[in-house]
Amino acid sequence: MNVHTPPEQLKPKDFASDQEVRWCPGCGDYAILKGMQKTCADLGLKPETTVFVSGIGCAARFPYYMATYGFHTIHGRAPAIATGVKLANPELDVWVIGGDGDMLSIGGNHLMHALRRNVDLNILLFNNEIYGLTKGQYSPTSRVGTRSPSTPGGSLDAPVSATLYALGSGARFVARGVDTQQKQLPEVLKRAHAHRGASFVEIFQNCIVYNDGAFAHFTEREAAQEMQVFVEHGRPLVFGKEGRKGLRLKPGSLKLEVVEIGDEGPEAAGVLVHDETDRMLATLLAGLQPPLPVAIGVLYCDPAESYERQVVGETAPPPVEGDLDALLRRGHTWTVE
Amino acid sequence: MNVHTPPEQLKPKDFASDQEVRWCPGCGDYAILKGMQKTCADLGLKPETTVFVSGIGCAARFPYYMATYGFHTIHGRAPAIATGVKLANPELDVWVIGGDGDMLSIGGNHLMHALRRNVDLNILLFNNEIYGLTKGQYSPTSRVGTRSPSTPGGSLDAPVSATLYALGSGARFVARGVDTQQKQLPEVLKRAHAHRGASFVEIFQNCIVYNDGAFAHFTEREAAQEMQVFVEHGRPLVFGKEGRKGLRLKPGSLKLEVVEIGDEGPEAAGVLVHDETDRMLATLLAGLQPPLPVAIGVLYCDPAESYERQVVGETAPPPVEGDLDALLRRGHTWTVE
Amino acid sequence: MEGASVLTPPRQELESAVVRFAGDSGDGMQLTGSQFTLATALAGNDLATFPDFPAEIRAPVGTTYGVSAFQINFGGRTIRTAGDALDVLVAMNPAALKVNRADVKPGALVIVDSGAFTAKNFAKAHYQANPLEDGSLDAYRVMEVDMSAATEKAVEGHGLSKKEALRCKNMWALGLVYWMFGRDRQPTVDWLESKFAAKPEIANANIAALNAGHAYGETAELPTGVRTYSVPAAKLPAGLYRNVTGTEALAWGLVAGCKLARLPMTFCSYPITPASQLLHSLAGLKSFNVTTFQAEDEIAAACAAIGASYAGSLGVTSSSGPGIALKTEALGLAISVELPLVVVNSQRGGPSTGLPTKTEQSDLFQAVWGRNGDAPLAVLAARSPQDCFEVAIEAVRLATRYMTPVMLLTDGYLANASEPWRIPSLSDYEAFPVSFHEEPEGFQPFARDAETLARVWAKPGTPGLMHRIGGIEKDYDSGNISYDPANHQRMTDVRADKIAGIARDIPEQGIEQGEAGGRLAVVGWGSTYGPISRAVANLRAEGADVSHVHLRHIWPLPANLEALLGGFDKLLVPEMNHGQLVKLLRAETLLPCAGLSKVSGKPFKIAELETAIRATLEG
Amino acid sequence: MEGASVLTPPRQELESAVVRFAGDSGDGMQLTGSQFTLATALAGNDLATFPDFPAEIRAPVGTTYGVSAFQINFGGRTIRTAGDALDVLVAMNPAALKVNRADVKPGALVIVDSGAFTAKNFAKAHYQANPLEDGSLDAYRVMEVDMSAATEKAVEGHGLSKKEALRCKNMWALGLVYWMFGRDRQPTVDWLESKFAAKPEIANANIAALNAGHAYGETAELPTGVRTYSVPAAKLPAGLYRNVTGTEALAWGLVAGCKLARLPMTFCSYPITPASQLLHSLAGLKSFNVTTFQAEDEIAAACAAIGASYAGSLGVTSSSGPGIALKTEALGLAISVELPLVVVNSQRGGPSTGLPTKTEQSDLFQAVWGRNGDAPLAVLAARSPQDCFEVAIEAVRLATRYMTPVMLLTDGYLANASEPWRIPSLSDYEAFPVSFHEEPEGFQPFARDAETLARVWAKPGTPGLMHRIGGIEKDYDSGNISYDPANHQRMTDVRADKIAGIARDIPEQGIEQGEAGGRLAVVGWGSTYGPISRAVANLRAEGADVSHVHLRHIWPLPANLEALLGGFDKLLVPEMNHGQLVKLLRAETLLPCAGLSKVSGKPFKIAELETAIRATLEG
Ligand SMILES: Cc1ncc(C[n+]2csc(CCOP(=O)(O)OP(=O)(O)O)c2C)c(N)n1
Ligand SMILES: Cc1ncc(C[n+]2csc(CCOP(=O)(O)OP(=O)(O)O)c2C)c(N)n1
Ligand code: SF4
Ligand code: SF4
Ligand SMILES: [Mg+2]
Ligand SMILES: [Mg+2]
Repeated sequence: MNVHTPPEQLKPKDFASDQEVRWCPGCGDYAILKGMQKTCADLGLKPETTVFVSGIGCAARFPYYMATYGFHTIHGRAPAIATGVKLANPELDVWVIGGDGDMLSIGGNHLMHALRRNVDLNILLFNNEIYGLTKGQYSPTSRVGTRSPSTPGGSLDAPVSATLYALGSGARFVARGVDTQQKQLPEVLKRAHAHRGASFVEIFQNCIVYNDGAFAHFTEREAAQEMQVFVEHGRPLVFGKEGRKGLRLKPGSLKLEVVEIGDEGPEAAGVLVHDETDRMLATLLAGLQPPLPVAIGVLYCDPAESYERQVVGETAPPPVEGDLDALLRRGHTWTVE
Repeated sequence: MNVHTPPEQLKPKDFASDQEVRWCPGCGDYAILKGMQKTCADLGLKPETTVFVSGIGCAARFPYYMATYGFHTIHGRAPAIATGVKLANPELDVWVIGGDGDMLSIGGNHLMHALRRNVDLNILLFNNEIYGLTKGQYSPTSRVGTRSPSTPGGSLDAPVSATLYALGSGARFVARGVDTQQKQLPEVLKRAHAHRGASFVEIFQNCIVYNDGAFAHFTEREAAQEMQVFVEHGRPLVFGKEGRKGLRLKPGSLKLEVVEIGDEGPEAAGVLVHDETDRMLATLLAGLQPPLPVAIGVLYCDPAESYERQVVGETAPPPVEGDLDALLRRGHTWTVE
Repeated sequence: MEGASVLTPPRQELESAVVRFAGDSGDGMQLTGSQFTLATALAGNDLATFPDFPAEIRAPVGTTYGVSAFQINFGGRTIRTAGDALDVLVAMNPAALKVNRADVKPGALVIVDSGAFTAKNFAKAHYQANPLEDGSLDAYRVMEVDMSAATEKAVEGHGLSKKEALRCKNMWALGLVYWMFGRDRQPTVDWLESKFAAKPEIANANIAALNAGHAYGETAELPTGVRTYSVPAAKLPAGLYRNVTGTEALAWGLVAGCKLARLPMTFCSYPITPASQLLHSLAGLKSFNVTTFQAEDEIAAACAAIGASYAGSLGVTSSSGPGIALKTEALGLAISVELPLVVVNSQRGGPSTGLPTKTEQSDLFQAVWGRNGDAPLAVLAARSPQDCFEVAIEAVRLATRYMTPVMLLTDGYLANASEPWRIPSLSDYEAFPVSFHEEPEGFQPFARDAETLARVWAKPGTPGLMHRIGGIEKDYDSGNISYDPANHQRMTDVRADKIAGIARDIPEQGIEQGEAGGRLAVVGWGSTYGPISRAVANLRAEGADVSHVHLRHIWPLPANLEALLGGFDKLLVPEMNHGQLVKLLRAETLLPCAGLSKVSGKPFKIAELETAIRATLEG
Repeated sequence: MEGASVLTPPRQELESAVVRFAGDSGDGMQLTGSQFTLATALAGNDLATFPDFPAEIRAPVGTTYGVSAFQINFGGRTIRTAGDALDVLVAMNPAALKVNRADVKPGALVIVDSGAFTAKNFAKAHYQANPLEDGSLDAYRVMEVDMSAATEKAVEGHGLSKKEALRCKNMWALGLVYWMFGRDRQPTVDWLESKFAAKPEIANANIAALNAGHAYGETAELPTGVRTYSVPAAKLPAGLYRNVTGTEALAWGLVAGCKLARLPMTFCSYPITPASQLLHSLAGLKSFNVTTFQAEDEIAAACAAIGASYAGSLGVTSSSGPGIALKTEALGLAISVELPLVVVNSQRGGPSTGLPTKTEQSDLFQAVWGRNGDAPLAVLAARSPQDCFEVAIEAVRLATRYMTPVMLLTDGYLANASEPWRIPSLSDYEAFPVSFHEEPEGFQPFARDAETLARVWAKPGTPGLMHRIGGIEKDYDSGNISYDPANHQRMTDVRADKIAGIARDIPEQGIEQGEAGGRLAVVGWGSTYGPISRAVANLRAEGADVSHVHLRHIWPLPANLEALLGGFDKLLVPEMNHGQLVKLLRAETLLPCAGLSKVSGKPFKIAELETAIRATLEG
């Protein structure tokens, strides 16, 4: 029941709730909200069967702004609550929203388990590499050396990669998007929605107040072309001006390297063709770091049956319900006259 | 301070505490305990600077049986507690012990953070693919279809791989051992100990009561040769009778396959040489599943500075300690006469 | 013991008797106990049983910490507890004797398998000398039989290995005890035949051992003082009966509650002793509209249950103390968003990991007051195995009617103990079907029922009711985020008033025994029901002016409780904790309740209560 | 307002005054407030301040939920609170006026930047009409100045953009208020010069604005009713003073406590409002033997702190309600293994996420009773910003002396509020150095001090003391696992006795004001100290028979408390919760304490307390 044909075609604005949006002016969350509302409209989702579940954080305010059902829960626990929602009603379209702190600091475990169980949730992690709501402490995705109120001397611990973590957890759909890419982002969200089972999407989101420009080196207009590779299944991993660069396996190793594409085209240059069902390739792509380009798009998609469908079954509860009176009388009983 | 020269050489039995060991007769934990005591003796560890920290479960009873310092804490939290121990005293040799439930079910998040932070802990996960102490429920590493008291119809959710999870979390040392391999296991433990930073070791442990024979297909004497590949840095990935089988990259792919080694030797057959600093190779090895052999040994080791050393510094606290009275008088003050 | 033998005297009639089977974990004591229970129930006795497992999964054979025991108290009168002290102890090895001896009544019977009283076993049990010979059992009547040898002989010819043969020892012992109490062997024979249907040689060997034990009693010349007994049938209300443990009754009660509410159940839990059994029981009831989910931890379990309630199912979560502690933050969310939720706490010894396999009542404070913020919820406690059924239904009723989490307290004793239960019919209970809100016109997610103050339940999937909820303070009607000071006061008040109002919807507090006023009321809650009830009955029989009041509703308290308790000169509150209900009662009523605390992981003995009550009456 | 101008009258002397600066989050109100505070302190007044931030990080400009305010109460007498009602409100835009108007005393002064009173801003603040013109301010004296324009003019020539120029508006306003209260501008000039040392044009522009605002007051013809005031210096004890917030005092107090205990501190926390500031403060104090650790969550933070204490450091963890809830299970472990630990709870509005930026006292139940099992620990509460220093030292003392977790309760109000503090010297405090156990001879990890009942502290690394501890019940001496019933009782008793015994080691409960008996005692705890103290003083000045008792030690209670409170006819317990201390006191003393509850996220007003006290006295 992931695709509905609503009686009348709703527009993006029909998915905006009546609540005043309260993020900082210029926050990347606005763009994601816009992208989401467009996605909902494009997919023709029904507001009444769509649910947004979130934890706590700036990102987690998201549900208030969608004219669907919404549950703003507690810090880190959204994947667990959403799992319960799906167990009770697999027909609902459930989106889970959280920040890097929410999903990878306090909530990393629930994220892992939702992914490995393959609960049919669309999990969107807004990664701004900082704790926004609590005023700018470093997060588990902050780069080493991040100066923040809790790390005045710069942070020391190595960050975790959201996508490598998801892959290591056994996710079957792992993708990436950028807040401001209003063409690509909805496409990625639609793929996440189409995937039955847990879909994990990391969205690079700019926190203009506490971590402005964290992703500028690959999201800024000038940098994007050279520093981003948008991956598409069955298409060569090319990027750069006029697509003249590509990624290939460094000969004799398990590493990716950039190769210039000559006139004979990508294949001749040994450029890899993206195979989104290849977990190792996805792992390589997820691990790309500057000076290599950052991989955006659907890194991995290899469906398996979703958890709640196996638990509950494809159909509604069994038509003939168990007879409790009979159950109580099963086994040894005796009569007192 | 990881290597000590104790006044007199202690023997394995000197590392046995006076407590009666209370695992089920035949439990794989006995063998691990033996391997650990041998490791301690071989390394010449000092009992007084060695600490075992564990969560809850059968495995987590481990500290009681070691004549060192020991802290049997609460379910899932041992990596967090051990982190505190190291922050307070980086000189201690800290071993963290837990089962698959302890470390991957309730405790998955703390495990991830200890690994990514690279706290200098030796983390040993006794994986018996079941909850032993609570009498046999399936665990997050149990295979699909596991019948257990909580899953009478067989479990539905895909298990997580401990080693892939550790790699996805950013671990810098990932290894595997088998409870009964009393030659190899101590070697692996010694490597874990030598590695500064978080070392993660998954030990396949037979629960004779609730999951007997879970690993028999590759640990039983007859199967071991064909179904295990013991990896060593710089050596070809060979296994099987007389080492006549090897692992190579399936041409044109990112998958491993088995190749027969002819008389020209492994190299000629394209067998890969193990490079423990190669995270992708480790990921491939960690993901090997029957009919491919299971990889045992140090899959990955690529040191980086450990967390607590960065926090506390290589030396003891600063000799000249901050003057509190001066601190209180810093900034705007005024005198009332 | 001197071996002077006499003729077996005629059966002595007993009002009630307490028997404990104790042996190694591998000796099959639990099975033996259940079979004896069944035979006893069929003989028409009232009864109560309590198994006592070792903490270790499978401790080495012969050790004291590997001893497993099963106790049964049965009689011709109403049975309230598994019994203070033993009339008969069956000890299958020295360790079993060592661990259990202290509970035997002076002069009572101790039956030992002398074949297991070997030097090796003495060492394992840390006995310096043979306890059968060192005079340490002089206070008891001891019957030594080499059951091992007798069993081996009895099963000869059934083609069993020595190890298999010895496994029939428990049936030999059972046969002997059956003879002693005049029990019918047939149900056990039937059970053995069906259990070992695939291995008839095992079935037959066990039956042979059972018969041999019985025959031994009948034919052997027994030592002085070993008698046979008859325990008359109890006068139980007519009806169809079964034996039930607290866990079973709880599982079925939750199913019944959901049926009465017309809701599916989503049961989310994480294993923990002694709560896991409930998960196991419900995992087999999928066809009863029950979904069970083993979560990654207790927090996830509570959260998934909340998510399920949000989506229109009844979310139920279950754990024991440490796991309930972890759910605290999530419970606050359920309170704040006002969703129904049932939280079962099978209490065990604390603090921290404490004594996982032992019983305690020390989570009352946590249940009533253990949350951040002003966070009221309803708290119920079950008093006996069968009462778990009733209380579970009540928990579902309150949770759905008041849109609130309900904490249901049970404990390790109740979870494992069993008693005969007159099987009810679902039609005996009034249904309380939930009606989800569906009307978009004027919809406000926090609109409240004027009487119950419960908010509407509008589940996702309902057209036109799309709304947002969360744990931040909400506007009184719309549920939108509100930081308004007056609104916060109003919401805090209404949350408290809603729960307080439950007092109007529950029965007045009754009196279990005695008058509604007088010199002393003993006020209990939970599984202390049995021993308090018996102790009060005994003392009243002696003419003491003492009444028994037992609470099911811990929060809110019944409306008439203060007035009721006010009618007594003294109030004594026995609890298996360091004094929790007693503080709550003092705070709520300002009555001078005195506590009686026992924190040993064991239920109160009747005698302990009698002593305390006497002291209070005299004091 | 009519604009009739008069000559500026002579300064009017005030005993105390309450001023609030309110504007948009970007308007720099917090800086303005701190500068005014500094100048006021230097002028010798006693004072108390309270900032009020918006919940949103950076709400859209001009909205009501983006308003940021800073309030100061200062005077020639002892100042107890930030003040009930405002004598002067400075409102930098319509939203600030809207949000804060209700707090202005009738007849008091409202200064507005009329330049910001535009149609656009009315809309943002949801004003239908210009509030300066619709008569809604008739109850106040209103001074309209186009500060925006005046500031732009004042900074002309400093080369600032319009945006930059307008950022100086707050200094213009500050200058005006400085004039009004006769404050010295120099410290602010100094501060601006040092703050903007790198950008002298910004410093100069701000100074120019400050001076211009001041000059405006001096030279402009002011409307009727706008007066200048003088507030005499307070008679404060002689000494060196500084201003201190509760968070600063707490951080320094913890450092001081560790110095007195001769221990390094390992501070482990996870950010949460309003507790994060403590982490931030301590993160800068590495050279004071403080290690700070931002954990992955609250559970890990508590656990790491426990691990640090185990290893011989003082583990400290800190959070607010929901985070403390998550630490519950870990606290049980610390109680069970008897390790020192300080747990700071900066309480905020609950339940659940509640009102993160608002103050409340609703976690007392959680602190005292919110754990599974019988799990006692010590609970302390700070009453004022500077008291946080003392209480932190006491927490470290009790934690180390009794080998126990200590819960230190503060709240959102205390965390952010500030007051002048006579700076103590570390040498004013008696040291309580910890001595780790080092003697292997006869070592038992749970051997106890006969007086305190604290166990020995033997840290890993010590030769010969290797031992194992854990959360399972332990043998009374060896600490080895023990399932023995009598031992569990003994351990439960000793854990309770140890904490109860702290009552012998703390000062007797004193009386803040009034007699040790009489008609009414108002019993408070925590940050209600200020308003209760003032209200009681006011009523006593009128001759009312009322005393004020304020608790620092919430658990155990001071030994003499029951007797002390028993000397009053009536007891009134005001709390910023739904009634928590009041229940605890009733349970412990059986005295008929009555509660006075306020749960609006705001501190009590003095007037509210006066009314309640009067009603109680009359009732
Ligand atoms: C149990 C609990 N712990 C801590 C907090 C405080 N808190 C709120 S949001 C947050 C982190 C926010 O960071 P992130 O998830 O990255 O979201 P962002 O604000 O950056 O979008 C924290 C620590 C809380 N609300 N609850
Ligand atoms: C908070 C909490 N939840 C649950 C439990 C119950 N419990 C104890 S051990 C365990 C799991 C044991 O499995 P594992 O970690 O794999 O260890 P094993 O016994 O198999 O060695 C559980 C669920 C507990 N003690 N504490
Ligand atoms: S703090 Fe950062 S993430 Fe939060 S709303 Fe503001 S800009 Fe966005
Ligand atoms: S239950 Fe399994 S893991 Fe636990 S002690 Fe027994 S054999 Fe070992
Ligand atoms: Mg973030
Ligand atoms: Mg396990």
